[in-house]
Amino acid sequence: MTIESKTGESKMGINRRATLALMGAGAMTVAAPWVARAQAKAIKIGMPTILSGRVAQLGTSSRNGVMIEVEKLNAAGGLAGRPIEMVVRDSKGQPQEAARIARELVNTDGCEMIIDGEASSGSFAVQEVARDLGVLCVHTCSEASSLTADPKQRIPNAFRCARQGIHDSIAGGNYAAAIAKAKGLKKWATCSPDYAYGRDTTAEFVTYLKHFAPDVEIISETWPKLFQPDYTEVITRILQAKPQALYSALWGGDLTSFIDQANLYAMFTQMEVFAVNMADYTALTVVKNLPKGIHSGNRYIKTFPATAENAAWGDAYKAKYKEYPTNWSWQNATAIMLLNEAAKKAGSADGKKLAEVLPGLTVKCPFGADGTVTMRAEDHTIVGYAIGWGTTIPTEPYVPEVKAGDWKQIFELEAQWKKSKGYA
Amino acid sequence: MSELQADRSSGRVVAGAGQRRSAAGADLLIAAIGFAVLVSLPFLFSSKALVDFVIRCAAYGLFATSLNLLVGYTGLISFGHGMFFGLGAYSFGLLMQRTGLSIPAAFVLTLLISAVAGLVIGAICVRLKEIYFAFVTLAFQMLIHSVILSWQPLTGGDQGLRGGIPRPVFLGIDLGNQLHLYIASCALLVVGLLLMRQIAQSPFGYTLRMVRDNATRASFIGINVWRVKLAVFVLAGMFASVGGVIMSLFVSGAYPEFAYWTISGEGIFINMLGGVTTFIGPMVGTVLLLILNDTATRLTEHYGIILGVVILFFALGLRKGLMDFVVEWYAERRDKASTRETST
Amino acid sequence: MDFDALTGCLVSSACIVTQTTSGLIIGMLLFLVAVGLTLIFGVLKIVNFSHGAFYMFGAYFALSGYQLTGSFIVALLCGSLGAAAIGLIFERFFISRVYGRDVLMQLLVCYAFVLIFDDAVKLIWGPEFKSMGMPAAFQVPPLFIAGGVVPPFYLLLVAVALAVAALLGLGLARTRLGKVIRAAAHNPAMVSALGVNTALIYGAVFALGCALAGLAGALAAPVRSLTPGMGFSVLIESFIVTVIGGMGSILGALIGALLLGLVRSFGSIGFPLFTDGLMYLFMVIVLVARPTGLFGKDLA
Amino acid sequence: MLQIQRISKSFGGVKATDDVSLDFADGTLTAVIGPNGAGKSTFFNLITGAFRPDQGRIMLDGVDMVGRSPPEIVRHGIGRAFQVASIFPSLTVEETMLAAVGVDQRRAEVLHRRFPLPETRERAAHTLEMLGLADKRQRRAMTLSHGDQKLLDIALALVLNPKVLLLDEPTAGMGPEERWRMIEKVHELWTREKLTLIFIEHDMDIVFKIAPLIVVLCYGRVLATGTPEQIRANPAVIDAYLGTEQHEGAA
Repeated sequence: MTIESKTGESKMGINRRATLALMGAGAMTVAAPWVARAQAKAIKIGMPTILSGRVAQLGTSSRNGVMIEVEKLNAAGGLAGRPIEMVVRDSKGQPQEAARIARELVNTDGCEMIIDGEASSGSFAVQEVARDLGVLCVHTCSEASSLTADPKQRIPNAFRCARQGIHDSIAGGNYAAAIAKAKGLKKWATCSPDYAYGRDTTAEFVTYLKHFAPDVEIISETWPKLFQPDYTEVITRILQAKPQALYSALWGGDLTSFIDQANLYAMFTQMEVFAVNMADYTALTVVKNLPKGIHSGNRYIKTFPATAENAAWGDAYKAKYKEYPTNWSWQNATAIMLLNEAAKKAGSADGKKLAEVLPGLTVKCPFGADGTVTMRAEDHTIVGYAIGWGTTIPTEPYVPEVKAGDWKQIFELEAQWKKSKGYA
Repeated sequence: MSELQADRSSGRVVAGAGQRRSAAGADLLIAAIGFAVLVSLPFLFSSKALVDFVIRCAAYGLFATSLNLLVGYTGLISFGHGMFFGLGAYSFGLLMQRTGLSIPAAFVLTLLISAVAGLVIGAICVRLKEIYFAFVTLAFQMLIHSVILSWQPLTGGDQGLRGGIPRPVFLGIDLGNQLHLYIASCALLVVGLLLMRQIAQSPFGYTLRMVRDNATRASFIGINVWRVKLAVFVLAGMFASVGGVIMSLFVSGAYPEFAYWTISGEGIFINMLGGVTTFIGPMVGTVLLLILNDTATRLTEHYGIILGVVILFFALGLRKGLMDFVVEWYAERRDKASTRETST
Repeated sequence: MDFDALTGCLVSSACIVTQTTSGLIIGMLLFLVAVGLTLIFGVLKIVNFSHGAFYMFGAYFALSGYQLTGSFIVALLCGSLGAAAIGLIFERFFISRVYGRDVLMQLLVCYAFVLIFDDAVKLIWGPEFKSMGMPAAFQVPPLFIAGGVVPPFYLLLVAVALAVAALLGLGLARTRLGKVIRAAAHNPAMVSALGVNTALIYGAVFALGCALAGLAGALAAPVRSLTPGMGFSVLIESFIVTVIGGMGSILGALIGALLLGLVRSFGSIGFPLFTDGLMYLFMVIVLVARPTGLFGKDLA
Repeated sequence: MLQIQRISKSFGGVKATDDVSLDFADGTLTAVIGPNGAGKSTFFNLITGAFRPDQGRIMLDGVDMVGRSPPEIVRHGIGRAFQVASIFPSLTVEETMLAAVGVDQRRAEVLHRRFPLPETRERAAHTLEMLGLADKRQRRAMTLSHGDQKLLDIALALVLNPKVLLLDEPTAGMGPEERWRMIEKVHELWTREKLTLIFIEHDMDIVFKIAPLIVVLCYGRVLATGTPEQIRANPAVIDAYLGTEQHEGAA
């Protein structure tokens, strides 16, 4: 069995011809391509993700993150002896397509597990498919906390291998509060994209900022739409409020547009800016006039954690794909590492058995705060990944010093948060 | 709309009055056979993907055919028809999640909600003509989409209705079971198509065509054009919302994308693909588009180019939908055959 | 809803100046896209659904031009001329086949090209977002006028857009070509009967419309991130502008764009979470009150 | 009985209809003549509800039609055909007829009712027979000749069993021979169906030959009414109209 280099396209050749030949020949023959084929020895893993449109980078860098680990794993003998064959499909960012593709990957293509590389609304749709089909599913991109924190959402066969808004917010709140106290930043403004991720992380950040620095006051909130091309009205509104500091959960192209446009108004000389998603190579390398000293959470940075493994991984990725990894890359790579470890422990690549051993599993990982990450048993989400905040500079290494977040504190406050939400 | 009419004139096989009398019976028979074939499919082929495919066909097919009631039959080019698809999915999903209603009750209530929405929005929209009607329906669709995004506590905002749609068993039907859902979807599809066919063939259906062809003349034979347009707008909206209900059951949720303009765009595209001059055209278009979409996304991530080229082939090459093309071709062949017969 | 903030803003001169200029900035860029859309509709009777793609091409061509030469002027030229060239080819080979045909057919051809153009950009420039960066000449502190903040780059942007508006208005009113174009908009059959080459006029108008969209894209490139599909939201907004202003009316596009800019800039203060909804609501109200838009003539 | 009582209508200051009062007794055949711009078509449009008069009343059997919409007025029994044949291009002749009757019959549009009903078919067939379109039943309206399209337009009005039928230049755009055939048909209709028929006509030969009653409109006013003899003898008519307009063809 050959290993698919990218998306498993060569395999599709037969299917395409069959499908095209039968197109228009009536409902009976249309059914033929779906007739199940004999199961190969390779284990197929299906991956719905977003490969087109504005966030195509989400899908491509996720796929890259998966493939770099899958190739290593296959060279070393595969998942419990079975080579992995990835089948990656584009959902165009539409939840109904994500659900459809996820079902098809399992039902038609014979995928035994799903790596869900969807943004949050798509991941909730895939979660429902996983609930229905009982297939092992690892969400690798959705940062919306409720996906795993809410017990109504949770299912035994689904796991999240991605950072979470609540963790970022606790670490960020702590970091920001220290600076607020030191510099006397009392008046804050927020500017985050108007969708679940933006709203939730912002609310959580504010909660913990006030928790650590009670005299902070939010004097202005702005909520631009996701993918809004022009932020002028938002920027001027923030300037009207004259805050001392600004928090933003904007990301990717939206964040760079915002920075370019805010630069024109010299916003960064007038206030301290905390942009949780700034320290991501996609944004750092693209912004031409990066202002100095933006505070940011880490997304993926090859210098944090400052270990040889992490640096080597980042360089290997760059050598292979001619660009730096993204936050999604490490999350997807970690998913493969977790699956591998689980397969070793279970002695099998069977999804059901993996789902049994995954809870509580700790795996060696370059992206762990202490060199490991753990799939927390109680809510099926990873913890212990590298989390920290620092200030940016316009050239490499971009974030020279990252102040690591304190996982003990995160756990404590997260538990309280869950209680307040009625999740625990 | 001169071109649509021209296309229509050249193609359709004209049924005599006598033939039409038995048309309702024939429709019923075809529907029964169609339903029987659909229901037997999962027992003939053990493919779960085929089941999924047919369920999606049912959702999009009802939606597209109802759009054809507006576009093809009445000449109302709606760019906002997708709002009813979204409305159906959200109303049904919310009713099931938040009230303890049974599925049939929620379904009927969803139809009522869509009808009321159609009445209010239609009353404003159908006054406008042609491209302006298209734009104002689009604006309403985007307005509803914005409301869904903004009304986060109710709709879940951009993340949609999460947590799955509960499906209590009714009359021994368990929609949580994919096979039951499949049969229910097929039943809704067949009944929906049959009803729409009846509407198209009824005096009301002919009124629609009269309004499309010549609204002024129609008003001078006693047709209240505004009321007819409004009635068909409401009816089409209700059928579209049934499509939305099926989709919400299929993905077990409802998402803002269901109410986005792209759904309307796809509906129009389906109609053009299958052809608007035959009743079955949109259904054929649905199957074509879904196969095209599923194949293209399997083959490449540059499916935009593939889809674009296929659209161009239909728009500039065939210059009409597939069924229009088939019907014309058939009519031509029949004409040739009859001339040959007479000459020998 | 935040009425206090809105009334608070309306009594502060600094706020009024800043928000009005920001409305002007949003509006003028939108005007450049919308005026091309409305011009093409007025003369060719085509609803150019792919117009946003030319805005995108403008931005990407400007990016490449800027990267090659480092000159913003060259970037602007690249953006507008590149978009015009593609527009001309598109019009001659594809759009010209659907003149006078069903609106649906025209839309479908445009829709096909939206898909194709987006994928083409993805293939040529890559799927990830790009940023052009602000030319050094404009990396200067903003001006303060009556307490309001006004960036110099945006002054240039507004000036260019106003100049284009003035030139277009004058050109259509005074020059021979302008008169022919207006005549063609009114009665194409008569113009061709008079021996004017309508194909040439149509090609020129389409290319001009695309050049304007391209110019808008190029002007926006330093401050907006470039992605495949970036033209879409701009397209929707310029559609709202042309529909509000009246399809085919240049003055309507100008007024519509400014109104929309102001709705956005002041709406973001009064209704921060419903700014988009506000735009659609505004459009619905205008269409219901005046079905052909503020300055539109009845099509029938 | 159709009674027009002092109706007026202005467009932007121009009086298209100026204080017109006319009575049309049941079963009469009246020709409306007048120079171009005399307000003949406006007169029809006012009666059928396309325009609303600025003042005045239009009584059909004692019921005021003013302010009612065209569909309502049609249902009260005033049918019309148009100067330029107004038909449904994509429907066949028969479909047009059946649908028109269907519209007329239904009070609440019954969706499930099988279509067409036997009596519907009968009425449609009868009307087509009468107008000589029976053998063109299966033809699409748009493929008919000009004359047949005009006949279809009339058939559409007629199939609804109107009490009053308004024909706006039934012979417009026809050659001399065709005109006579058409007008004979109109006359035959009137005698057979016993309806009140009012028609606009330019051809004076036709008017004076077949119309028992003539109304002359000029600049929106009624210049004269009466029998052909009376009109012929009316000096005002001769001055204003017959003298100058004798040779003008159909506009």
